[in-house]
Amino acid sequence: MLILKPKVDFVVCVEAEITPELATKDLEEIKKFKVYYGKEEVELEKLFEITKQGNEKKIVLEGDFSKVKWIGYRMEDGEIVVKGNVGSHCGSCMKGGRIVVEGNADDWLGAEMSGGEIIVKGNAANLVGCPYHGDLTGMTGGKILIEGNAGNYVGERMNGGEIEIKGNAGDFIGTEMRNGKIVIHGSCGFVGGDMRGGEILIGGDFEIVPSFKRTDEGWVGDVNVKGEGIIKKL
Amino acid sequence: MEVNVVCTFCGSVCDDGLFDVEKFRSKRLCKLGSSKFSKKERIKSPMIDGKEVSYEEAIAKAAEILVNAKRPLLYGWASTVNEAIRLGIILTEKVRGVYDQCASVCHAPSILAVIEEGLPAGTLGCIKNRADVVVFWGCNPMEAHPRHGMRYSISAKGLLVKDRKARKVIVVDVRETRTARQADMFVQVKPGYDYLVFSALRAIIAGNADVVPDEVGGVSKDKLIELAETMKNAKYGAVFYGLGLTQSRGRDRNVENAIKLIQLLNRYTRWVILPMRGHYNVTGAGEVPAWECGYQYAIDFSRGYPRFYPNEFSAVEVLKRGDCDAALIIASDPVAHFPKEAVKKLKEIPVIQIDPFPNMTTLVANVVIPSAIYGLEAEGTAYRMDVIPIRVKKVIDTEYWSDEKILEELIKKVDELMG
Amino acid sequence: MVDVVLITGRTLDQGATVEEKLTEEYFKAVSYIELSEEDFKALGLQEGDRVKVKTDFGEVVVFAKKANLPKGLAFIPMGPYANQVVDPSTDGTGMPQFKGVKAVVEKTDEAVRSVKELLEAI
Amino acid sequence: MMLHIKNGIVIDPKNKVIKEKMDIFVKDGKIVEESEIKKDECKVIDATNKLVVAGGVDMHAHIAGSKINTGRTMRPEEMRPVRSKANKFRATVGRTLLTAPTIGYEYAKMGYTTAFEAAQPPIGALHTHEELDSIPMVDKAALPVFGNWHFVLKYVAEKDLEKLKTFIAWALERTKGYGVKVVNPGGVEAWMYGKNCRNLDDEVPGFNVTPREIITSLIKAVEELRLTHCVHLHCNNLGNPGNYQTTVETIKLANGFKNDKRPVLHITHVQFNAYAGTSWRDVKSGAEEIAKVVNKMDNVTIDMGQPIFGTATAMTGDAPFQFTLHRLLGAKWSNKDSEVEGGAGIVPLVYLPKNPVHAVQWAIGLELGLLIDSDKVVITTDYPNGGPFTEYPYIMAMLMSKKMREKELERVSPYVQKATNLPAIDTEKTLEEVIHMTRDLPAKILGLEDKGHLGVGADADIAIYDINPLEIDPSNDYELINKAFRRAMYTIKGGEIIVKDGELVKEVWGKTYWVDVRGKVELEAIKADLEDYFKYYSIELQNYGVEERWIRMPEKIVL
Repeated sequence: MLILKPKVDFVVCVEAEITPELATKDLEEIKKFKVYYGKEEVELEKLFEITKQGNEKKIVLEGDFSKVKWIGYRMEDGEIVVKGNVGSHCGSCMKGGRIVVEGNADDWLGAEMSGGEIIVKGNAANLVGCPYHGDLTGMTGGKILIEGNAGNYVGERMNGGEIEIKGNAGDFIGTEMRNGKIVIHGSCGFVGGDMRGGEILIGGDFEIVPSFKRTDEGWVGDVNVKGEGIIKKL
Repeated sequence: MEVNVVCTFCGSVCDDGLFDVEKFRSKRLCKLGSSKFSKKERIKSPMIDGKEVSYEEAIAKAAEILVNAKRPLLYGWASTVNEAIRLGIILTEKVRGVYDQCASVCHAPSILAVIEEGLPAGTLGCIKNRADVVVFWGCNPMEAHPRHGMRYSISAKGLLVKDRKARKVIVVDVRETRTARQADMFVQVKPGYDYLVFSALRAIIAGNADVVPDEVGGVSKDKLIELAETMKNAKYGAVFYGLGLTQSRGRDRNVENAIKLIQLLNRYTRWVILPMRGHYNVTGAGEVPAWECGYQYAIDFSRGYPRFYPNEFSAVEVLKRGDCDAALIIASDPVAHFPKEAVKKLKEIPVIQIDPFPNMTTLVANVVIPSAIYGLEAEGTAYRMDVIPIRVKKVIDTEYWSDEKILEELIKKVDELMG
Repeated sequence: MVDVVLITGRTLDQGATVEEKLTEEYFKAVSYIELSEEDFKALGLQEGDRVKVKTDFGEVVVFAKKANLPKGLAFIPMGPYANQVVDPSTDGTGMPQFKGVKAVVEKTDEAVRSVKELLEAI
Repeated sequence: MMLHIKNGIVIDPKNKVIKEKMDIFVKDGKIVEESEIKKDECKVIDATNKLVVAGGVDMHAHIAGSKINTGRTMRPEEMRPVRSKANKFRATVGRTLLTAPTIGYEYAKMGYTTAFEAAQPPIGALHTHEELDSIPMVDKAALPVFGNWHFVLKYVAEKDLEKLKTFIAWALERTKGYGVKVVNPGGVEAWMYGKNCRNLDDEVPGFNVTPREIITSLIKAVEELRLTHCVHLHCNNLGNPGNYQTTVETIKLANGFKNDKRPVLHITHVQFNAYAGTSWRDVKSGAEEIAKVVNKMDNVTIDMGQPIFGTATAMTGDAPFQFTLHRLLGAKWSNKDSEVEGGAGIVPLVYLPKNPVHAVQWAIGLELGLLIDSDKVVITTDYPNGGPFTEYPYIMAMLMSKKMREKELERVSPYVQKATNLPAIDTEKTLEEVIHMTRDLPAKILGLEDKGHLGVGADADIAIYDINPLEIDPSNDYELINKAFRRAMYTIKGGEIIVKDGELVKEVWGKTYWVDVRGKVELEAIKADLEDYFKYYSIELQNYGVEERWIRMPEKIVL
């Protein structure tokens, strides 16, 4: 297990593409792992206190990581526990393993994720499980659980996997979604634009696009793309 | 002596202006253009911390700030020419900063929409010749682009559509604007509901009116059907849209849905769509970086190569997130035009300003470098809102350096400092 | 006190003075709010009275003007006054929400700050 | 700087030098006689047993202007792959769509030193030149698009050849253009009404003319003006099954025209116009029919428009075709209707080897390259329509090796076996043939006398590759060929070494050629028409066009 703690207040954001894999390396190698600090490429030890305890594929991030981005990018297995907040792109393109964020997560949480599990105990910002700009497919597998609220753009162009939000969410839920499941226990804004398939369940209020058919099962659409997505009350 | 000038105020870039050099007065231009070509207070001299210095000293100080920053933000670029913008990209790449331009508080959501769906557009000349139906959606050219209607859209005399009578003008907005008063049809939408209105129109046009509820976004179904029919029956239609779509709820998705509507309409007849770009060369501020480094705005070079993440590299976000430690502001006034939370950061970090006029950013800038006014004192290339290149002219002499020259010297200084 | 949805945007006067931000003309062009006739009346305003505009994101004192607007909609020209109260969140797009912000408008005796004073207060 | 390239094995088809061991001398950017060189001041490049050829000439690529830039804007997913970080050179990014600096660098690395932008929208001419000015390393030029320009349609309708010629001269000067490009003549004007002109005899709405008349008149005008480059034609009916017949008919329009220096008609990216069958379900190759006609004629050339498996971006002045493609693929779509001049469209696509249609397209490109005489077919991908120009070495290798083709055929859809003749073609082009197809042939078609060869007086644009032509057997050593042509050992541009061992060593800026033929016409003849018709433009006549001093290194060719 590897424990990281920021040594300084970051003047600008840090980009640290660390995955649990790093915890299995020897300490010297870990210290020299390269991260970006503005335009500088620096060694991990310059910015973080590093403690290694055994070889478990697990990283614990202690302190404020809200200015640290790309944590768990492309991770395949193991575990990352963020004790506080985390910066954007956390768990993006993740294939497996588990990330637990005890605070809030920033934008692009689990973007284009294909497997594994992300749990956020606080809120998540925007673009949860979305495709990066220009890409045709967002999340394809795995699960994202947000115990608080989420912002705009959730599960856009989603093609598999599940996103569950215990609180409320913003606008554009499941836009152009093709497959998979989104569950929102609270309320949200615009839902289902150009949805082709998949399922969205909502506990509270929501604003559906006016191109869905009302059926016994729920709302089916978006008819504008001959979609067969289903939106139901939870 | 009267000479032809190309107006460097708004995105219409009217090129038929006349300027009397002796009297320092323009003709034919609108209120905005006339203000551009009138005498105004200028920044008198380069300054460092309020003290007048030479261009060389100010540029040396600016270079030092940029080189010492961990991540400088280089923002603005909408009211300068392509030649300067290109140097700006090269400079940003060298100092590994963030390039962002005024579109990020203007039509940047349009770029996001274009990424999703493309842009089925036409030039203003094509629209004036052919468009028998013109829709202004969330834009108000009578205030923001005053000669647009006369030159290109509302009353322009075209090849196939000869005059105003032959053209149907529709305004869709949340309020009855001055432009709306000129329209044949006004559709009032509830603020923040344009997205839904586009979806409804798409459903009606594709023959799925049955699913559309009786009212969408404050617009009755009957009105929606009327609008849909008018659009479908046009021979050649044009939608101009503005910040009413990009700055309100829905932002990029509003535009994306509008583009999807246009795609659909092209299955039945011809339609094009164009953003009403604000500053005279805000279009160039996106086009130039696109060919120089692949993206239009919100470009980070910290890793030595360009990356595009508008959610974090657009200027407002960079400032709000505390993700820059110095800024160069050129041809723009973010202190006046950014939300106060972003302005706060600009007050805390070293700021370099390059601009002809004193403005609110001058009040927070540590290094101020005055520049020549393009279109009047310096020439260069600008892109009209429809991405048509027009050379803006130099019609009077000046002692002020052009942005191009300032940036050239700045790059030299940066090169020296970086070895 | 009235509840409104606030939008901001360009105007001719704002545009014509935008390169002279430290002048009286610019100040005049951007330091007001347009209100519907109903809202104007409800607040008991006279043309030129001052109002305080409050949102979740800040507050600002501006002059009040009557305009042809639907009840509940208000407009401030783009610029430093509007930017005291607009929604700075960009919701993943990079674009703040300059239009469509919920606001409360009330009559006030407080003075309208100059642009310099506004900046100092940030 | 002077150079002495020593002991190389030279292939210089134009000068009939085939695999000869010889030295090349360079002074002041030109190839010179040995006697002009001072040996002690000269840098010697040891090219012992290495292939020495002229720098490559790309006569048809979309490398600059509003189309590719809209492509970039639309496709951040294409721009995301990083090629190199900024250092002494600019950062380079892009998968197949590349930034302007990257385009220049990649051509140079491949040993190419000249590249032409194949479609310049006239009113956007300045944009095209700005981007060309941001492409380092190569010489360049742009071909303005004429085939739907109202002036052209009007003069063709009026059968006023003199005015047509005058207009061409005026337009080339205003756009700082190089030659006459024609894209779907009449069809793009028809698109303004939601229509197309798929056949040569379809009438263009609003004008009493047909594509046949437009093409014939333009050939006539260009030949009477004796322009350096012939009419460069993107045919009608592009991208539709059955279209090979339109192409065959179009090629025959060159009958009766003669030019002793070059062809009178160049048909571009013919792969997209070489489909038999009636729909995408039964599409077949029409390459053989086209090859037969081209081989029979002595005044027509073509380029391949070879698809490369992977991502690509369709971008053409053929706006109605782009809309069809958008509907077919359900992909994002940009369109630009341009004043009274024409239009354009952009749609992303991907060529998949297992997709029967894509595989057929891929095979057709190769068939054209193999079946048509080497003196009449140029290697192109119609970048980025067929894919990246950086894959030219792959095409060169494929044309030279049946074995490589057999290997490649194994990974593509078996549909090509019945829908094309590629599997049965035994032809293997020789090294000198593919050198010809990438150097002196395109230079000849473009009328660039100092390009594409290594004779004395030629521009010192030279590529040296790490293969020994005397030993290599391209038929078997295709992997070596494919590798060697990607990374030049040396690329020399205007006498300067810009690439060594496949890496950039120096950034240089090439010339922009344009053709001034105003001396052959009376511009006065169209003055009134211009003044009258410019009321249908959105900019003033006085502000239309590009001045020479706005271009970094203009090179005027006065005829």
